[in-house]
Amino acid sequence: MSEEAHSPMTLLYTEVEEELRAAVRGLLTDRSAPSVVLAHVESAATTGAVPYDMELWKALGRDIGAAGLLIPEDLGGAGASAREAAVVLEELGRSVAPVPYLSSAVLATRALLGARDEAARELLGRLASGEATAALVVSFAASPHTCARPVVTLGADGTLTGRVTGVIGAEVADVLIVPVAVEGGDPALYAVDAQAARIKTVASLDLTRPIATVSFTGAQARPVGSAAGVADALLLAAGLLASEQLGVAEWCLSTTVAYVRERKQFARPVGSFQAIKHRLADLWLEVVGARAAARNAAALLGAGEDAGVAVAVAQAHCGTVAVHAAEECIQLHGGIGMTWEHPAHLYLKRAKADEIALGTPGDHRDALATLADLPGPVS
Amino acid sequence: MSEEAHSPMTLLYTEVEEELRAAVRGLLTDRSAPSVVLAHVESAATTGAVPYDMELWKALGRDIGAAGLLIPEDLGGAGASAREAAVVLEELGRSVAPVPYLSSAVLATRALLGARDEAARELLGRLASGEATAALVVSFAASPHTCARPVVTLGADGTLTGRVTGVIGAEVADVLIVPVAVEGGDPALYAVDAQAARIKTVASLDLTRPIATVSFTGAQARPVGSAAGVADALLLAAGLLASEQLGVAEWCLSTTVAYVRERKQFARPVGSFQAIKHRLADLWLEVVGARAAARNAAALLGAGEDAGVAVAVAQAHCGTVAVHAAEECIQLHGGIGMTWEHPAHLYLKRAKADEIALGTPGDHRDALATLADLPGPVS
Amino acid sequence: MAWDEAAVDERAQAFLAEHDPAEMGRLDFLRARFDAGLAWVHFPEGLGGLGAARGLQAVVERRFRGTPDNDPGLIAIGLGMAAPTILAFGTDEQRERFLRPLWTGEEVWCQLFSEPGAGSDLATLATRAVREGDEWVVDGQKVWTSGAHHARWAILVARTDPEVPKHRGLSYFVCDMEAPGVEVRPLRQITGEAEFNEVFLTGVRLPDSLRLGEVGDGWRVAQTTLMNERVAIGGTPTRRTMIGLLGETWRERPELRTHSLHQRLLALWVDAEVMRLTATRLREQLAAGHPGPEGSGMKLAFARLNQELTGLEVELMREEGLAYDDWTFRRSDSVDFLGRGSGYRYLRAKGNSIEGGTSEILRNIIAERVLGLPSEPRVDKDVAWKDLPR
Amino acid sequence: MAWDEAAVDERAQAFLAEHDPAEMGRLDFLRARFDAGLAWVHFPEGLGGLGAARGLQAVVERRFRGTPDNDPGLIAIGLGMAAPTILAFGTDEQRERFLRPLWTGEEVWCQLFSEPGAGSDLATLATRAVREGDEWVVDGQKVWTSGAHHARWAILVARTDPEVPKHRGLSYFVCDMEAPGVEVRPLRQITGEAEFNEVFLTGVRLPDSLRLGEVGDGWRVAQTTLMNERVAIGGTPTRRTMIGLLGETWRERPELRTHSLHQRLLALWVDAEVMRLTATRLREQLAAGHPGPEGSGMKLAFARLNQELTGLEVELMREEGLAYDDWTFRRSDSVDFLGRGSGYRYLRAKGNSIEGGTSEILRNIIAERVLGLPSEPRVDKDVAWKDLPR
Repeated sequence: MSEEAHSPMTLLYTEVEEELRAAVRGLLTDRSAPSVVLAHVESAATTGAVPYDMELWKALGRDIGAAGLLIPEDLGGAGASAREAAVVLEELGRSVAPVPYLSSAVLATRALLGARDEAARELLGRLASGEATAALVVSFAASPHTCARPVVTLGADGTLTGRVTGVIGAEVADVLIVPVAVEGGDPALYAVDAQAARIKTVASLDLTRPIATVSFTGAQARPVGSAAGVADALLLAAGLLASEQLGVAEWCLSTTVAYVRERKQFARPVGSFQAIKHRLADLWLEVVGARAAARNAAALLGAGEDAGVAVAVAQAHCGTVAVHAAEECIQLHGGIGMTWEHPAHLYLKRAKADEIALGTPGDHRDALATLADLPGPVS
Repeated sequence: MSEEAHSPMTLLYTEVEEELRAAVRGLLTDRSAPSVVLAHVESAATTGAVPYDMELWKALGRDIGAAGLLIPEDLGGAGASAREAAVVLEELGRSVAPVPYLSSAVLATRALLGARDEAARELLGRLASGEATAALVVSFAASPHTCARPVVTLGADGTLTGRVTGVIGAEVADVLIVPVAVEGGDPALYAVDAQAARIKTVASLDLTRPIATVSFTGAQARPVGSAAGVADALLLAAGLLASEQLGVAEWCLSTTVAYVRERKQFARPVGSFQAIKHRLADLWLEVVGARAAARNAAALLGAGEDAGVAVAVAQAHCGTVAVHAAEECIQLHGGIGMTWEHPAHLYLKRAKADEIALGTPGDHRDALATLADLPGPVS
Repeated sequence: MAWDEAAVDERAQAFLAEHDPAEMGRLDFLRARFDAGLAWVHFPEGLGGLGAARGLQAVVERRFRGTPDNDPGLIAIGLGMAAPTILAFGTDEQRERFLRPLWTGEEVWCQLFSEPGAGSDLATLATRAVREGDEWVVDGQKVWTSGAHHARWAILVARTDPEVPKHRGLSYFVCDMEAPGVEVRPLRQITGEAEFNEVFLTGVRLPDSLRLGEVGDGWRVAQTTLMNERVAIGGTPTRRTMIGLLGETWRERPELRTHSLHQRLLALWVDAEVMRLTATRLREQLAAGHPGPEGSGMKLAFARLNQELTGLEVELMREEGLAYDDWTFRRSDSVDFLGRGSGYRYLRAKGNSIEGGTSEILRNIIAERVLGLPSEPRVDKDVAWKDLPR
Repeated sequence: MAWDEAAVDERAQAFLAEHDPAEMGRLDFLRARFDAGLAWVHFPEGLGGLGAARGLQAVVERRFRGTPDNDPGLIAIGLGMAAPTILAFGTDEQRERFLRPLWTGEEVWCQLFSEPGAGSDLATLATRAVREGDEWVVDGQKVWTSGAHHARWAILVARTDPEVPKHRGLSYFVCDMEAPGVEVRPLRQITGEAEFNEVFLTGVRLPDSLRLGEVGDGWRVAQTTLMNERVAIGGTPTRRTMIGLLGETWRERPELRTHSLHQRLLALWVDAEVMRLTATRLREQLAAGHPGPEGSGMKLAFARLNQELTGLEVELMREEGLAYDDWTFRRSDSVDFLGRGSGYRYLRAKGNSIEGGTSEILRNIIAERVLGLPSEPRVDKDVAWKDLPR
């Protein structure tokens, strides 16, 4: 490989990243095939348990070390960058594995990295070791381009009160990281033991990553520092979500290609019909673009450079591509794609939920009006 | 035919309309085949003459009576409605015939119908007989949904001064109908002999309907009444333009279908390749929708009912469909479609210019925010 | 006699004057209505009709408004698909036996056509019917069967000769859903519920008297059924529409609006209006006796529009779009499109471009039958079914 | 010897120290550069090269910046298509004869492949070459030939055997554009100008020494030419882009903006940026020695984007979009995409999805070669060319 390909700004995958991918993919292939995910989700629905696969999470987060990728080495993490986390998310997207990686190892972790207090550092250490799992108590539908004021407030007695909807990963978190509005000051970040909150999972479109409503009523909490990292956490998560969407799209494309090569109608493989071929060629081109855009966002986020445009472009493109790929996957599977027993729907639901998550493609395009100096009409 | 099919609100063509179509189509087939139009346009370009075919216009306007379709019988016209004019425009679109029908028999005529003065009635009589041709001096790019103030002003001596760009049909008009701003009053309509104005044709995208800049410098003019009909003229013309766009789209679709049935590549008709078939099926569906939308606009305009929504829908849809059909026509003809000698480009240029004319599809969609009560974001 | 509007109306009035549903009960009332020829007036006399023009049915329906009905939802397949086929191909005995209880709703019908291996290419179906004396022994698996768990009878296409090209080896049967060897299992869909069933046929014995049409003529008989299905799918305009629902949400929830969504909504509103006008024009053509080719396109247009609208709605709902109303696995006898949540609508709409003819097949049909484009090279034309690649 | 960067650079410096273009004149300077192996370093020694790695050419170009060049626009076809083919298939005599004046620009080349009847399906071409003793007599019509009116030589594919299947009956020639019977006519395009020509070949006599490759091997030789063409089309990133131009107009003309146009512009800006990143990634892959399949898609993506951008621009310009800058019929040797008006750009962009492989053919290639989807049933495989349907 040339020197250029090793620079932090390359859009290619480095050798280290490919090794990480191989490890994650190996684990997911063994332990989280789509049929396994489907069975897991279904049994969770029957028993009322959460659909997360916590054994798998332990293997991924602790054994492979994915939980601590973004945490500095002096806190027990791997000190890796967004580039490596993006590779993990590609693989997680490809398998729609139900693990709290995005919620704990990206969102909560990044928010804590910006908090800076000793309490935050101590927590990060526990996250890095895989000893604890965290969730950032913000709506998964929040856009990084619009900064909302926290809805949880601090009581005079230091306890928290408030209700946040649309939170991911709270059901399986040991500790909740909560942005809190402070009267007369900047928002602060608090940590709450999960037992001190009421967490109500709602039936969710995405069966493999449900959302919950998290309520605090005078909940005991400890301050962990500034909430300044929350906006960065949303931007980072939005940028990395593009890699998850890439993974979803890749699974859908390759599964569809494999199916239409085999499935015969009119004594020909369905994939030999030109209209199908052209649609899949167009979809392939979209996925190729998604990879370039997702890699670019990860590279800029990883290098600590201004990633606003890159994240907006990646989200605007990849969010749409994942949905398109999942929709084509259903359509080109015909009837079987409409059945519960085929895993395609897990990807459709993930893709559609991801489209809303962390800003819709429209939100990200609109953000470019400012970021790329393409102002709207003067009204 | 059932009674319903004869009602003024039917979306079908009445027998009278079919007879009118047959007459117009017969004339255009004889005298204005695409190759003839192309030769005409080209010789006009060489000699510097205007590209209009005034012999054809005489036959259409006077002999078939198309010039006076919208003019009441007591003024010498046919007293027909927008429905019949729409049929004429479908056929004119299908042949991209270079005649000043839209400019004289629709735009100028409708503006004069709203003027009401005796002078206007006298002028309408001359238009109905085909003795004179008129042009309404407004920009062809004006949208009926935004009412701009006239830019031509009235001098103290009763003469006109001002400059209007993007005017159609002025080169071949005997009389110019000019909306004029009047200080302290409503805009008024004036008639100006064409010789009293400076008319400069500009090189135009649409070779068969060029635009001109019309300038007045103390031009003699006679008042013909209120300019209240100008807005109605724009709405009527926009609604009828949808029928022209339908005609353009139909020619493009049927010409393309005929070509791909004959043209062979890889020892098969190009039209037997499924990707091509599916695209043409989709295009056909668009054209079917364009016919319904254009007929609906014509029916409501013809019945004198509120046609705002119908015109906006027809323009939003048909403008896009005509361009799409013309673009597919070029693409599916391959190299030959890119040559000057094949008439496809005349339709592409007409379609693209029509898309801008009388409001873009986007303008018409935006108008629905109010017309269909679908308000935009509260900012 | 030749029936006109007045005569039909008179007959309906006369019937109603003599029959009081409150007195005689629902079922007897429906049976009497059938026997009076007021069930489907275009059917022959003696079979629930008067041999009148199809359009005159509207006159009857107007008169009978408010009287007991025959549960149109449940018997839709019987009415729309089985009945016209039985009328066209059935023996006198079969028509006598089946049409009356079909129309009154006493006997529900379902359809056993599709198979896991035969979707768009229905003619490759593999369910076998082997003749044994005066009986046929049927083995195979059918899928996408709605109402099978309610059905007394089914219309069934099976392969009776695998040695000839696929279209020629099929026969058409009425299947007794109570016969031993018929097993109905609900088929869960991506929406969570089961609208459809899988039907497993294992050594099911059907008397030859249940065969409809000639042996080997099943494809032609099935065409009659399918043509009627497509008319049924394209035909019904609904009062409350998806675009109407979306417009309501849009107006009531200003905080959800963005310019991006606004532009998409306006474009889809135009599409919906164009589709409505196209359907209106189509109905006018039908009424004027000039059915146009536009019909082939309506299902295609509807599927696309509905998918785009429901996709936009989920996005518009944002955080609420991340939720789902109900994942419970249960049977559902109808598509409650507007009653459920946005997630259900989005997922269910995905089926619109697959069920009852995929959008790909519809585009082929438009290209070939409407535009006259040549068909693709066929590789299965003269090949015996058993030798086709699978 | 094995050339490395330092050695090549040293040689270039040494050459420049000994040769002053101001003194010796442009042509002699170029000839000397060729003879020194500094024309195209990856060509063999004695043929303008050093037998070095292709990547080292950049070292030479850096050193020679500011020295007289060989008019790359005019000789693009010679450089990009004729030269690699002559190198791969030419005899020693042919290489000696043609490569030097080709590279110096003394002799311009054009390409005689496409015909009115053979576009995407190039292998059906009908131009005949019949052997008469030591000569070939060529008759036919070629089209889409750029630069034919400047050209001294052409690369030509003609049918030498109509009795065998289409791919097998072709041979590849160098055509003498000054030979009697060669007639070049400008071909006017929808933009008004003529970038291309039609070339009529009537009884043109070519000595057998102008044949390139074996008789009947013309398809294989042509593949080499076309592969080099596609690399050339996909490869060049331009500094000023259509999206950049559109963005400038957008910023400078606030009165033209609407929400509808704004949403479309933002979406296309994203598309353009994604395409830019895709191209960047592709170049990185090439540089790393792992060329990816993404290349096949770049032309497809470019054509679509350029057509959408130029279409939007015309709409954005409104009344100005109704005008056109210049309809004069004149020859044009290059595509002045950004110098002309919005109407020209719109019309010219329509060719992007046709020239050098239609978008339909590119989608076939992606589907089959990248995704591994099966090809369609072929009906022309084993049929003699003369028996093919036309």
